[in-house]
Amino acid sequence: MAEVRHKSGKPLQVNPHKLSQPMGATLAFLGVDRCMPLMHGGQGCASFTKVMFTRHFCEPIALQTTAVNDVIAVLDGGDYSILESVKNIHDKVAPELIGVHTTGLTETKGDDLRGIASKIDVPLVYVNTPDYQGGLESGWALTTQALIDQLTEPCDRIDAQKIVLVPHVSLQPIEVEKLRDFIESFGFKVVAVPDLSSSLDNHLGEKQASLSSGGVTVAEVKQLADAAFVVTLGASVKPVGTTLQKKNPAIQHRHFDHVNGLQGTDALVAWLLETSGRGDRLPPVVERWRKRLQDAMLDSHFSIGQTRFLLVAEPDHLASMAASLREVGGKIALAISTVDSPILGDIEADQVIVGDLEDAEKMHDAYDLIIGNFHTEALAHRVAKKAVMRGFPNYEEVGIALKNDLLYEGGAYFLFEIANAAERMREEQVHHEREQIKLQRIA
Amino acid sequence: MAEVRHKSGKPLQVNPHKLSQPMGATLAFLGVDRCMPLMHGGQGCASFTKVMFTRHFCEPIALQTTAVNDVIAVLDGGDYSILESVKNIHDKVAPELIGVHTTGLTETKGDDLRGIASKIDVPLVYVNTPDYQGGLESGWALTTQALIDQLTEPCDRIDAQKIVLVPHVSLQPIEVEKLRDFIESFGFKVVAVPDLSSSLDNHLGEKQASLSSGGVTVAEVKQLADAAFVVTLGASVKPVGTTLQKKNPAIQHRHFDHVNGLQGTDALVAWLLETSGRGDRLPPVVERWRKRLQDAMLDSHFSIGQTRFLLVAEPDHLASMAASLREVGGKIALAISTVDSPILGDIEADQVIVGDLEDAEKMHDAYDLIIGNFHTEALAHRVAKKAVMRGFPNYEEVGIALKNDLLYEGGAYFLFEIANAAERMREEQVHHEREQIKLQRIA
Amino acid sequence: MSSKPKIKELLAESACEHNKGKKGSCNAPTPGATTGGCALDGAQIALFPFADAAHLIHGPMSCVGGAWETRLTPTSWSGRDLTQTGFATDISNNDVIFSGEKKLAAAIDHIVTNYAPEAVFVYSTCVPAMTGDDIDAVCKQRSEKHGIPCVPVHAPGFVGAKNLGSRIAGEAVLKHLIGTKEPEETTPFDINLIGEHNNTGELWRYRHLLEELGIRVLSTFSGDGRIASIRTAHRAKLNVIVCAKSLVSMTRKMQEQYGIPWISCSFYGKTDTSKSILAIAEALGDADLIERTRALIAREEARLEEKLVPYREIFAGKKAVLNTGGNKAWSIASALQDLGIEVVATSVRKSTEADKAKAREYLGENAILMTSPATQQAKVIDDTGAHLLLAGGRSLYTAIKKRIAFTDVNQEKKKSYGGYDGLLVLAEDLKNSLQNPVFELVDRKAPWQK
Amino acid sequence: MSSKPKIKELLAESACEHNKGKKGSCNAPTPGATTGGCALDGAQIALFPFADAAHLIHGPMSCVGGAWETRLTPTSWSGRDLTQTGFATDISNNDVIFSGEKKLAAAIDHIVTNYAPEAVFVYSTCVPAMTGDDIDAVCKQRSEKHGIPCVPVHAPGFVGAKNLGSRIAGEAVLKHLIGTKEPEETTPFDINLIGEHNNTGELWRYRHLLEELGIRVLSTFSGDGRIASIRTAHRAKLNVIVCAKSLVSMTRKMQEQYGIPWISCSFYGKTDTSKSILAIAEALGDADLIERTRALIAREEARLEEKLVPYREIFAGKKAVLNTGGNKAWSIASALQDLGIEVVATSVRKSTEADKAKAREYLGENAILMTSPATQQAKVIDDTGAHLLLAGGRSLYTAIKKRIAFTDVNQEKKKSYGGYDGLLVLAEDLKNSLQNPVFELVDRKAPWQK
Repeated sequence: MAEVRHKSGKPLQVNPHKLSQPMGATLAFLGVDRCMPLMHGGQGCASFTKVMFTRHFCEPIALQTTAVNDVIAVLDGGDYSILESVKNIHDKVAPELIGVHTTGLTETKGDDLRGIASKIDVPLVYVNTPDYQGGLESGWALTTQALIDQLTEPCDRIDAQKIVLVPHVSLQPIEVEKLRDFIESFGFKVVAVPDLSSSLDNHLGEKQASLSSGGVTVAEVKQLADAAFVVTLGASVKPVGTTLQKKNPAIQHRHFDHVNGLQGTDALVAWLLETSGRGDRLPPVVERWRKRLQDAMLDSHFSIGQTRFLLVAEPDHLASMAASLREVGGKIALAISTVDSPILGDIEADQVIVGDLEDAEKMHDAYDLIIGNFHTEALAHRVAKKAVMRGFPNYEEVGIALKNDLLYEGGAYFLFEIANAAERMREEQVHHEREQIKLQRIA
Repeated sequence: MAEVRHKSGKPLQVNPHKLSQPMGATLAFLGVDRCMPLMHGGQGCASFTKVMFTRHFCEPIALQTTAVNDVIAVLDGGDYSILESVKNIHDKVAPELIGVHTTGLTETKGDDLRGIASKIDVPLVYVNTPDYQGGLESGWALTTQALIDQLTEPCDRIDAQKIVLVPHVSLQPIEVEKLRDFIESFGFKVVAVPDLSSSLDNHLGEKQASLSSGGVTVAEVKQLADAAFVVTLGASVKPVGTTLQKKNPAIQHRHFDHVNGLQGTDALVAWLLETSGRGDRLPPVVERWRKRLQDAMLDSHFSIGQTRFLLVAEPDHLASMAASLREVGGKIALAISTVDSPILGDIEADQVIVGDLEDAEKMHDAYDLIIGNFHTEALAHRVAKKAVMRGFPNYEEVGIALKNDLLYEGGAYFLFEIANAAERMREEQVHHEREQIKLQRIA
Repeated sequence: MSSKPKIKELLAESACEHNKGKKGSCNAPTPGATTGGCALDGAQIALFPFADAAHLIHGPMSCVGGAWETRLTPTSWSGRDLTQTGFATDISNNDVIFSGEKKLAAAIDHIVTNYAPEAVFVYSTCVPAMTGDDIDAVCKQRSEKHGIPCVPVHAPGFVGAKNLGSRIAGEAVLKHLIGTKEPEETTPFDINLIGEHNNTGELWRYRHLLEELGIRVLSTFSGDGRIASIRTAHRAKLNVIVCAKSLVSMTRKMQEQYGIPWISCSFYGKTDTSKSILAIAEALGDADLIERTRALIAREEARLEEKLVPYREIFAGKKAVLNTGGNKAWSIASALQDLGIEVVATSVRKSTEADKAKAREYLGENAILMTSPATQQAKVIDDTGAHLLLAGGRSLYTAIKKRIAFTDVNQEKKKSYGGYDGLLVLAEDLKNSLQNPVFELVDRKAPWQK
Repeated sequence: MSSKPKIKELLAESACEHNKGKKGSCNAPTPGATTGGCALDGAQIALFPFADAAHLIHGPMSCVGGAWETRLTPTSWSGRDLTQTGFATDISNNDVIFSGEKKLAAAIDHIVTNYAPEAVFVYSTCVPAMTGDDIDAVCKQRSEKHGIPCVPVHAPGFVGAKNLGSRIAGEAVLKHLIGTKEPEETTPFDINLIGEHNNTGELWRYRHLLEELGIRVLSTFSGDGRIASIRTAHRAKLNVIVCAKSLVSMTRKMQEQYGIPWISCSFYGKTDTSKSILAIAEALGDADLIERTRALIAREEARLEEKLVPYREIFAGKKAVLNTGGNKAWSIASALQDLGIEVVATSVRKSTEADKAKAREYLGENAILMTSPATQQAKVIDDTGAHLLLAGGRSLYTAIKKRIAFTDVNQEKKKSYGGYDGLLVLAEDLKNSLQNPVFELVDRKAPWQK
């Protein structure tokens, strides 16, 4: 579909939007109830990450660091800093789980995580996530695999109604909730792994960041393997299906690249109808929202159909947004991805680049409206366009965790928001042009 | 609470936002399934109304006119034009109901609606709505009363689970749906009268405006009187409670001025818990959204708490929005109402004026952010502020019918939207100030 | 009600003064089966583009509530844009019972004091027309007081439909404004543009070309118009009617009173724009001007053709069905043909005989002239294999059912398709429609449908 | 991994070069119980305000990902604002295995070619520090090639906390920039502002007053700073440290090397702003200047007092608990006192002994100096009857539980509270907090709670 440039060829990132693999790991652990993510690295690694997610979600974030310093980095193979961290965390907050994830610093040292973990008797999951490899999506996916690999107990039974849902990292908490409710309305029980929908959904909690305050429970993760189906959502988490199937080969794996827009949601519904054996009986609200999405598509097609977009996001997120926009004729002039991914080739765009915002800035003649993280706001200002905020990080807005773009319902709201933004932009342009004409006529 | 100026003292409206009583009546009839609203007046009265609602809702609008012309105006007492209209409509689209509502033109003539209606044997409800009296709210409320008065059959039984919900005119279709779902989650059955949630909710319908395509059915209106409760929402529809009670004095009437914000929703929940006999057992989703609203209040309080608002809307809508904003410290510097209403005195605002946008423009030093219909966009431009769109009409945006501001859920989204708009405005101001400093330093 | 006797008087008066142009009540709208705006609407559409004049609706809010600030007729007037400023007396019970004349007078005072307009148009509406407010007297008196024209426009909605209102507006301007002032200078090439409303800035698509040729637009009725200019309109050498049949009576009277000849023009599409510019030059009768005009047309057409190249391939072999009213039935068809799109059918439902003939002329003998497009167009699409439906919003569903592209010809009037450059905008919009998958997708069967 | 030997060398080197200011690993952070940023963070905070210099992070995305374009340190630099431009080498597997020096050199070239900075700061991070990239050599070589300073900043996160990074940044500037250029002219009243980052434009709240007095800000480290200016900083007559203990070592060295005396100042609140401006004048030692300064202070205080009148009533009798770190423990307290708010408690958890003494001095003997504010503050609020809690976001919940007003002192750093005018901004924010019902409402019991 798209022409994809997989490598930038530049020796640096200028105005980067890429986020690191350990950051993705942190976020995944925050989707486990009463978990303390423990980043194995210098104190700054955790601090940068904590500050970012705190500001993004407007929520206190539970995260600790093994606080590796220059001396420890040389003398310690990881045993001291991890064991000491686990002890200190355990004494203070008694988590259900400690989620150890590495960084470039500790990977360069070459610490033997598996060996260290074997010496620890508190519940712990470890994952190798050097930050000089991969990115947010892979950190999330690797951690999800680690959770299942290290916690889930093998099983040979199947609960025909049970579905394990594995969302990609760019789904907002409310999107995971909407998806679970949607699937459950077809008669299934859903366990999402990780599950940010009850931890980072902007709810007022009692305790402040001492631990993650919601998410899938450790007990639930242990018992995942009796699910009839594992549904992976997003190319980055597709391998998680296989990980779970290792615990029980009878589990069936169904993968969706996204469930955005009419066709994306239709595909999910078709599968749910078939799998649930409901035939054509479906929850009335599903039918209603499909009609609303159809109407939204018509109401927004004229505006979006004449708009050329720059999308800036993680690969799976790019694929979702592009699908929605393409259904109403939006032209994806340029999609800028944080990292490479096989999904990039499937995006219907004039050009897909693994790159940075400098690349986007250079090509500003190609697009009208930008959808991306808060850094694209300044970009938009520089190139006299408008930006709609999506993706990590977003320090400019509140309520991000409750923004839903998927399924029929979210798809309708997404189109409305984009169409309205595009129209507002065009009106400002028309206003500006008319002011110019006025000045000319007066002169 | 507020200082209220009930009369403008001006001989005209300049940049008016007031809408007429027949327009409110039309909208109410559009909330009845398979109804054809029939405006008794000149063809222009219906045309202006139809164009307005079509553009506002982005939907085809069913509306007919008795097409009174200058000759008929003198010669006919209304019999000819109404009877002829009913015949033509009935032959063409066979509605379940024809909703005859008058205009200034036919009221000035003094047509005897009741007398004419008595000669007609197709289902018909009539209501007197001269456009030189009242406004959108009263047209809606009078029509709702007429529907019940003329259609609802007296009853002496009570269905303990049945609640009749009467929303005020400014509630969006999705808001009525959310409200009904919310109440039903406490174990009740709800009939909303009128009900725009299934007619003007931006769904793709098959037939195009030949009749209203959704809403409360005539059969349901006929059988309203076995409800245990009538819940009126908004001061303008409070009298509808009494109208229904005339059909069955055993019906209990519960009135809410609004169900916006934490306190507004709490009041409804308290009543539902008490009335349903559920004690403290409530749907889990209700509790979740209350926590999210609490968090939204905290996340938005700093931004909204430093913002001075101009609100422009119908009285009941003003009261709802002001309540939400006040809970997080928003200062309502000025509320401009279309018409007078007893509720205006309850609004926590520095000043409440029954007036027009000229009044708003004059006082532009008093406020920072505007919430109002699409006309306030141009106002905002003239006075260098920002406007968030709410109320009738809104020709600038799509998806209006699906915008939810009420209950815990809608309240959270409302605060997010307003806080984000306020911050964006302030950032533009800061940006502008800094550019000035830059210019000064360079000079 | 005590006002009843007055109504009869008023109607009698109204009949002799304004009913000349009207076909009378034999042509009355059908109760319960009527669509479209009233005379007031038509009068507003005709006059609102005068941005330096205030437009005061003497009536209740139904007559103005949703209808101000909705017309996208931009202006280059440097003062406050009064087209985008709503004024209404919002008459109340009291005004109905006791007369609204005093209120009206005070309203005019308020406007003149606060907005300093060049003129005030006062639009009568049904209720004061029935209760008998003497708007003429109020206007006359206020004109004298303030020294600016206060022009009564007697187009209450119940006297008829939009076209009539437009005609009434023309007559009001003819009676109260045209000829009340002399221009500072005149040129041999002074013209008036009549019926050009500058919707979405369409006037601006071609005025600069006229100016380049030395043709001066002395006044317009009323796009980007000025009161001061329209008052001098009687000195023009030519009246150019732009797509507005209803104003022929106005130009005829101007010919009678001031000896100004008139021609009718359309600026949609390349062919008609070129034709129209040349027609103006020819009507002005100057050989040199005509020669320069031909050169300019050649230059503009060449420039346009170059820009159209990327679209030619997309439109090649494409067929369109056009369902829109009046002169658009042929004027937009002409623009489509300029783009290389075959117009296989057009609607002539509300067209005059002249428009029908023109449509036939433009479309050729094989094209279908639809007299009942709502019921016909689906079948026409099937029969012709059309790829594109251009129509009002309601017909969208026909396009979806047929899974062909759709373009809303009344697209909220945000885009200007006029002149040479407007044709490029139309091309872009049509390209976007033809390439938009939404029309096929929306009709996709739901997973639960067989 | 083959890089291991190199690490030890680097650390040995790093120890002798940079570890002087550091308390050594005996003071290492506690694993699993550490908060706060690292040395890299501190170095960035110290240097990023130079908007005419590029800031290149040589490391993976964790070190920069969320951390660019977040610091609201505005600039009046007319070129592209490089503070708001993120640069990172984004080192990959390959760079770890084979060295990232070439990539670093190419990155500097890219920046110089495309952004023409006045200097390039190159920040080392943990991974290249371990793998042993020779950043000094790369910088030296690129400096020579491009003719602009490329300054290595050896503050990889694992060497310590923010303060250390700030100190390392100061030393890098001292070593590579200060003294490398002579100013075009000097005045007797040239000063450097050290540690003023112009966060949210705070510098701009008082610089104009200094300028009015004829005091020239020769350079700043680094708010609204210029590379060209900081290179001439050795010619200043006085160094003024603005609320930045960690930079004392820098000013001490400047005193040793260039004989520049230094004083420490705070510009929060009326009292301290006046005191600081006067202290600068006194340190410069000119009698006339001192006199003019007193006059200016009197004028500014009078102007401020007049504007504070409407707030006085709101704040009368109000008590506040302050929970924030370092010198803010007393500097913000002083501002609050200027507003007539009694500060009944402040946090001294991370304060130095000097800060503690200052806090005691400002707050008086009855005030509570909290050493463990997280656990203490709820009780302190109860005991003192405080009306307002000023703290970081986490303490919000304490305020809610106590149903008192809350102000986030780290309020995303969007507001500038410095100088006389900043006090008005603080007053407005505090008023808004005190009058906001949200803190009581949020704790309201749900209808289903007993």
